[in-house]
Amino acid sequence: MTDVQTIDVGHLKAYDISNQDPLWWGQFMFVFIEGAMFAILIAAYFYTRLRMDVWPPPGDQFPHKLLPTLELIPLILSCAGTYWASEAAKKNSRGGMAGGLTLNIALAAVALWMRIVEWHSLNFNWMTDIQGSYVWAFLGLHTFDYIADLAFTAVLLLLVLIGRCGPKQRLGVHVDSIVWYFLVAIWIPIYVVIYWGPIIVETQQ
Amino acid sequence: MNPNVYLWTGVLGGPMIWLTSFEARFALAPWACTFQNKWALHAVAIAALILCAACAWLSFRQWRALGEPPSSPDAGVVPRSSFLAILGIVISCGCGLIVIAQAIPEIVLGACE
Amino acid sequence: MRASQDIYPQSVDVERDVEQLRNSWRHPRGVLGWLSFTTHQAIGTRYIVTAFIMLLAGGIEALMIRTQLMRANNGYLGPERYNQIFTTHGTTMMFLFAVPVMEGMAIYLVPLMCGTRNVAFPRLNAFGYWMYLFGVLFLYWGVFTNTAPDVGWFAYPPLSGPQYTPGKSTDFWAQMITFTEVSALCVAAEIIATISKMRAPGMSLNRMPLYIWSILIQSWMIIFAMPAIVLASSYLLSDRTVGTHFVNPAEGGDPLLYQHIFWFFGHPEVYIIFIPALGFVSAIVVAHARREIVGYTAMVLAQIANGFIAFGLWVHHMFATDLPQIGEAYFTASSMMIAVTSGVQIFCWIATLWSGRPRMTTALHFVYGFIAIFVLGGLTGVMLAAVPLDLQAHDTYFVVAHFHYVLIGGALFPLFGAFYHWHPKFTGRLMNETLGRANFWVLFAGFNLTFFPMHILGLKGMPRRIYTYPPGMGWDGLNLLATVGAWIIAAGGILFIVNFLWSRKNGEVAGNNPWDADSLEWAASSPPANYNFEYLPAVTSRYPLWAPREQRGVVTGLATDRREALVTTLMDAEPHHRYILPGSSIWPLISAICVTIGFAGSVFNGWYITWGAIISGLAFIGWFWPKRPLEPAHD
Amino acid sequence: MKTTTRVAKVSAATCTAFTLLLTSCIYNRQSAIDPAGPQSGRIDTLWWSFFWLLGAIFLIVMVLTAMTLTRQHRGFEQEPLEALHKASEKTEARLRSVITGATIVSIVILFVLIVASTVTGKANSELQNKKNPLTIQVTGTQWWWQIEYKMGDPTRSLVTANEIHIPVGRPIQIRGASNDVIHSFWVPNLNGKRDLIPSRITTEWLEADHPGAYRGQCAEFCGLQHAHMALWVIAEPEDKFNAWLEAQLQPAASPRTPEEIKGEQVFMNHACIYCHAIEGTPAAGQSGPDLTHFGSRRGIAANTLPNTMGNLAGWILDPQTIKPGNHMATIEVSSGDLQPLLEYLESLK
Repeated sequence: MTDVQTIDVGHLKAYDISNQDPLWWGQFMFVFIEGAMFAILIAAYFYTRLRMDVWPPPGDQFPHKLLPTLELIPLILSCAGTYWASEAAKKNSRGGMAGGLTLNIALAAVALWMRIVEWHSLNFNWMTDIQGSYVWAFLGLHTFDYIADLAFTAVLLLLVLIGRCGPKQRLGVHVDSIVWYFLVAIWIPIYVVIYWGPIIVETQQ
Repeated sequence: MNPNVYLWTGVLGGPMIWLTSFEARFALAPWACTFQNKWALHAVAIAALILCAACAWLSFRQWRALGEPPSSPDAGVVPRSSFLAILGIVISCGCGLIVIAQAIPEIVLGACE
Repeated sequence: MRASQDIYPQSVDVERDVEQLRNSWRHPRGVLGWLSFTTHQAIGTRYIVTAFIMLLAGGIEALMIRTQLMRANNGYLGPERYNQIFTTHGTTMMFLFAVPVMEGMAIYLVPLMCGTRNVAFPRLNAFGYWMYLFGVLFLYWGVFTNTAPDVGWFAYPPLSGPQYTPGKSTDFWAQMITFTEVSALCVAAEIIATISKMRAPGMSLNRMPLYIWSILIQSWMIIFAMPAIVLASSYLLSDRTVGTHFVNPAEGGDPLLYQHIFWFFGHPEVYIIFIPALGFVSAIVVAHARREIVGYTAMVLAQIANGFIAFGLWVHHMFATDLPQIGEAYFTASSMMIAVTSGVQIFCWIATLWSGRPRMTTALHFVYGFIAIFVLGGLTGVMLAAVPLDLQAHDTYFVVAHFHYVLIGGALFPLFGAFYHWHPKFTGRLMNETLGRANFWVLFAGFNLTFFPMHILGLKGMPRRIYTYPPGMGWDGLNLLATVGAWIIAAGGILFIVNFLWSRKNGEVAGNNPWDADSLEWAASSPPANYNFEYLPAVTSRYPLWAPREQRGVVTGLATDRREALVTTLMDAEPHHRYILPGSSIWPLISAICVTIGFAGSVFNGWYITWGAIISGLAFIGWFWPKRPLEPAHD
Repeated sequence: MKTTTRVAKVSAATCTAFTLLLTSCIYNRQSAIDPAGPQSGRIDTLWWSFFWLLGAIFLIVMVLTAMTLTRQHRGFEQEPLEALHKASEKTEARLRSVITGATIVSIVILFVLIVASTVTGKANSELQNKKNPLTIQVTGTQWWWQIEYKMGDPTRSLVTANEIHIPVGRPIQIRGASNDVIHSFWVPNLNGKRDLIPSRITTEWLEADHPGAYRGQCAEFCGLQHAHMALWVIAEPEDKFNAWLEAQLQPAASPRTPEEIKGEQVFMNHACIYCHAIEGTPAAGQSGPDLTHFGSRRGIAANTLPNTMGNLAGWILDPQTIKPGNHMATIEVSSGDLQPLLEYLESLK
């Protein structure tokens, strides 16, 4: 017999699908990293713009604003699907997760389609001029993340559908939600910069 | 509200305010020359000082509310909170000090030098 | 070492638990098994060993540089080779040695000091190591195929742009940066998660060891600083390979934007390197002065403030670029203010040594050496913060002297000290103290002989990065002295290697806690078992191993038949839930190979980015695909 | 025997001292702590104030650190330090107040240094308010300096290379530009450095107090031959400077001796003219240094070598050995043509 104190943790849960889990923190770090990168990119855009006399550079059309603005609707609504899925994950409701993830993917796919249609109509590319470089960097980086997370969400949906979703996968559904909220939230300033930026900070020759 | 929020605001608020105000002043420095006027720089500095003071006060209030820490050096929530509160007070004051240090060139130098 | 029943409560069956822990934490066998290790001791060791090999490579490059500059108009290296070597030296030391070695030490020590079994994301940890290793191989592949970068470790455009440096060498450099970024970010994320959520019960924020504070702050700095270099290197790479215009002055880009972004990363980078080293110093001072640190709160405060202020210094690398004077002077003020926070830490260490009972071990020798060198480097830093002085000293050997004082003094000396301090934990054997002292004195003398004269050289007008200089400038004698010093440093390095190799076989057996130190890693056996602790410790004091026996505690009730750890709350480290850690896995390596194919290929053909993304995506799906049977849920 | 050794020693020492002195007079004019103008003078004063103040701090810290080794636990003897690993509350409080005091003192010192640095910066920027400035455009090019004197009258503009003449006591505005990569203009005896950045114009003000030749060197890494990109600033009294300026504004001297005439033909018939200009002749190349008054300059190849006939011969015959990677093409000059060419170029005073 010794005098060492003991803390028995046997009664604690083996998983906690909440922001207490290290995985949630890891994903949160990812959000910080991406957020810092986009913040610096936005700052660099305005830095570059301040050095130019004419903006946008001659020859660049102003991007259309209708479709990208409409795109915000499915994009923001898709967060509801994510929220539904992540709450269902906490309650271990397979139907809820499947429904939420499907809604998320469907709306996100619509938004993606709208973005690509608009992207296609730009009359400049990354090689044309400095604005082109920035617009394509914004679109490229964000869309890359967007598609990557969409693919990951699709894998999660698949796992839910085939029934291989233990606590770890449910935690994945929950944790995936913060990435999706982030991708939607960061798109809004990017949207403003890409589609309204040339008008807000425009100067004519 | 959760006192932890106040504690973290005290610890992290000061440095963030300083960093933000500093970047803003740096970005505004070329404009000070364009307009031959440094008031915008001073304004940011004063606002930052006030906010740093607010963070320090927030931490101080938390610290006072905790009362005397118990004699046992570091057990439990109270010493931990008081540790964070002291961190908050000193960091916020320190950040205010840097804002003041950066006001020296602002006062000495002309807008276009 | 077999755990004895008598130090643990009778409620547990120690024999059975240890047996089960051994089984569940056993490393897989064979080459494939070796490639799938995920324990933090294995990964940490790999980081440290690889980084020390890089230190050797960087050191050899430094010797070549010094040999070339030994005398005026020396013909040992031509301009092309010299530029390649100083670029590779800087790149190796900053990206492939200094940051990774600090991370390796953290990966090894953090779970032990926090009293847990592994880092939060063991497989990510392995992935980070493989990315780092492939980054090393990628850069040195370039070096050995004569496509070594030759535009400086900072690679300022337009010199590094497609017009003035055609060929692949700069692409190799920029993409190597990407590898190390990925690795550093992986480590930072998992270290933050580990420290925030997996500390031993009772280790509230005000009881965290100062080393844990320092590495936590360093990791947050990585999170915010590395994205800047991601952008800078991507700007450069895309300007070079696909024709964007980000930093191309001919098309509206701005070379100064690159400098801003690069130094927004580059200055915090210096602190990323030496803040953990200051943590080493705190740990060594406490253990070897045999008393609690004086001014714990002040130390934490100074470290946090350092972490923030480091982001407000970057323009002092750009004073000569003709920015508005007020804007530059802001950076003078912040650069001088960081001397206060560094000073507070120095004062606290001196006070601790003053009122403690220092035991003059080799580790403590290195701490004293650190104080002498680092204070001098800090004070020349104060000089460089003044715009007028910097305009003279910038890009001269004065700056070379300054940052070697800060980085070798501030990071390498503490690192050597830390190695002597923790070597018994890593290997179970103490290093030889006599050789260790010789090692210290030779390094210390060689260091000062090499770098002190450079202050004078800089003031006498010798610019950096020149491959030769004419005679009669008054530089010859001092350069010769510096070269002699460099060779003495090399001798010191050899002494270290000899001591290390000797001690592996013949060192005195250490036992768990040879220094009678205070922190939790000394409660584990030396070397630690794969699971670190039979029962996770519980903490009731800032210096747990110095607490009276009746205040020590252990955690029971964790499953031992699988890899399980405890998650605690952020502020007060109260037990929250149990957490199943993944076991060994080959997927990190496969994923790292896929990502490497994408990164490395993209230097030659842009399409590799797409193919790389697709195969990497598939690899990541394989990584996350649930194993059968699904891990049991207990809720 | 003894005296001989001593004499030998003394004379050797004298010789060495003299040589050192001599070399420092002739060559070592590239030093930040040997100021020759008001700008560098103020920086020098600031430097020494920092040096003494921070040096004293360094010594104090080192002495305190050393004392931790000697007075390990004097005054703490009674405390059960070893068992508890901490000193008494009284000692802790004493140490804490010392640390606080030291911190406050450092803050005060650093505030003083910030003021000193800012005031020096301000004083140095006052030069631009002084009357009658002379503007010189310096354009960095891999790996030489193009120098243009911009007078009010465009016909009196002057282009030269790698050597700047300035009048003593007159403020000089250096307008920095770059043709390719970033360079940095640095003449330490006169002022700190200023980067020359493509797509921007940067400015620096300097002034020389007394006549002399001051060496400068590119300070920003600019590629292969960064090491061989030097320039001279020659400060002269106003009248001497004006004479130099008038001479430089003239077109190139016509060749006089038959050798020189032949040399001019050699120059005009070779590829030299694609890169170099000589005012008053058909040679109008723009990518290399202007050679109109080449003979008057101190160095060749951006002051890699002193301007002597032998060095010039070596340079023309094999520029890639002397300065590997530089942009001067190797031109075949027959042995009979070389001497006239050298005579001609050196005659361009």
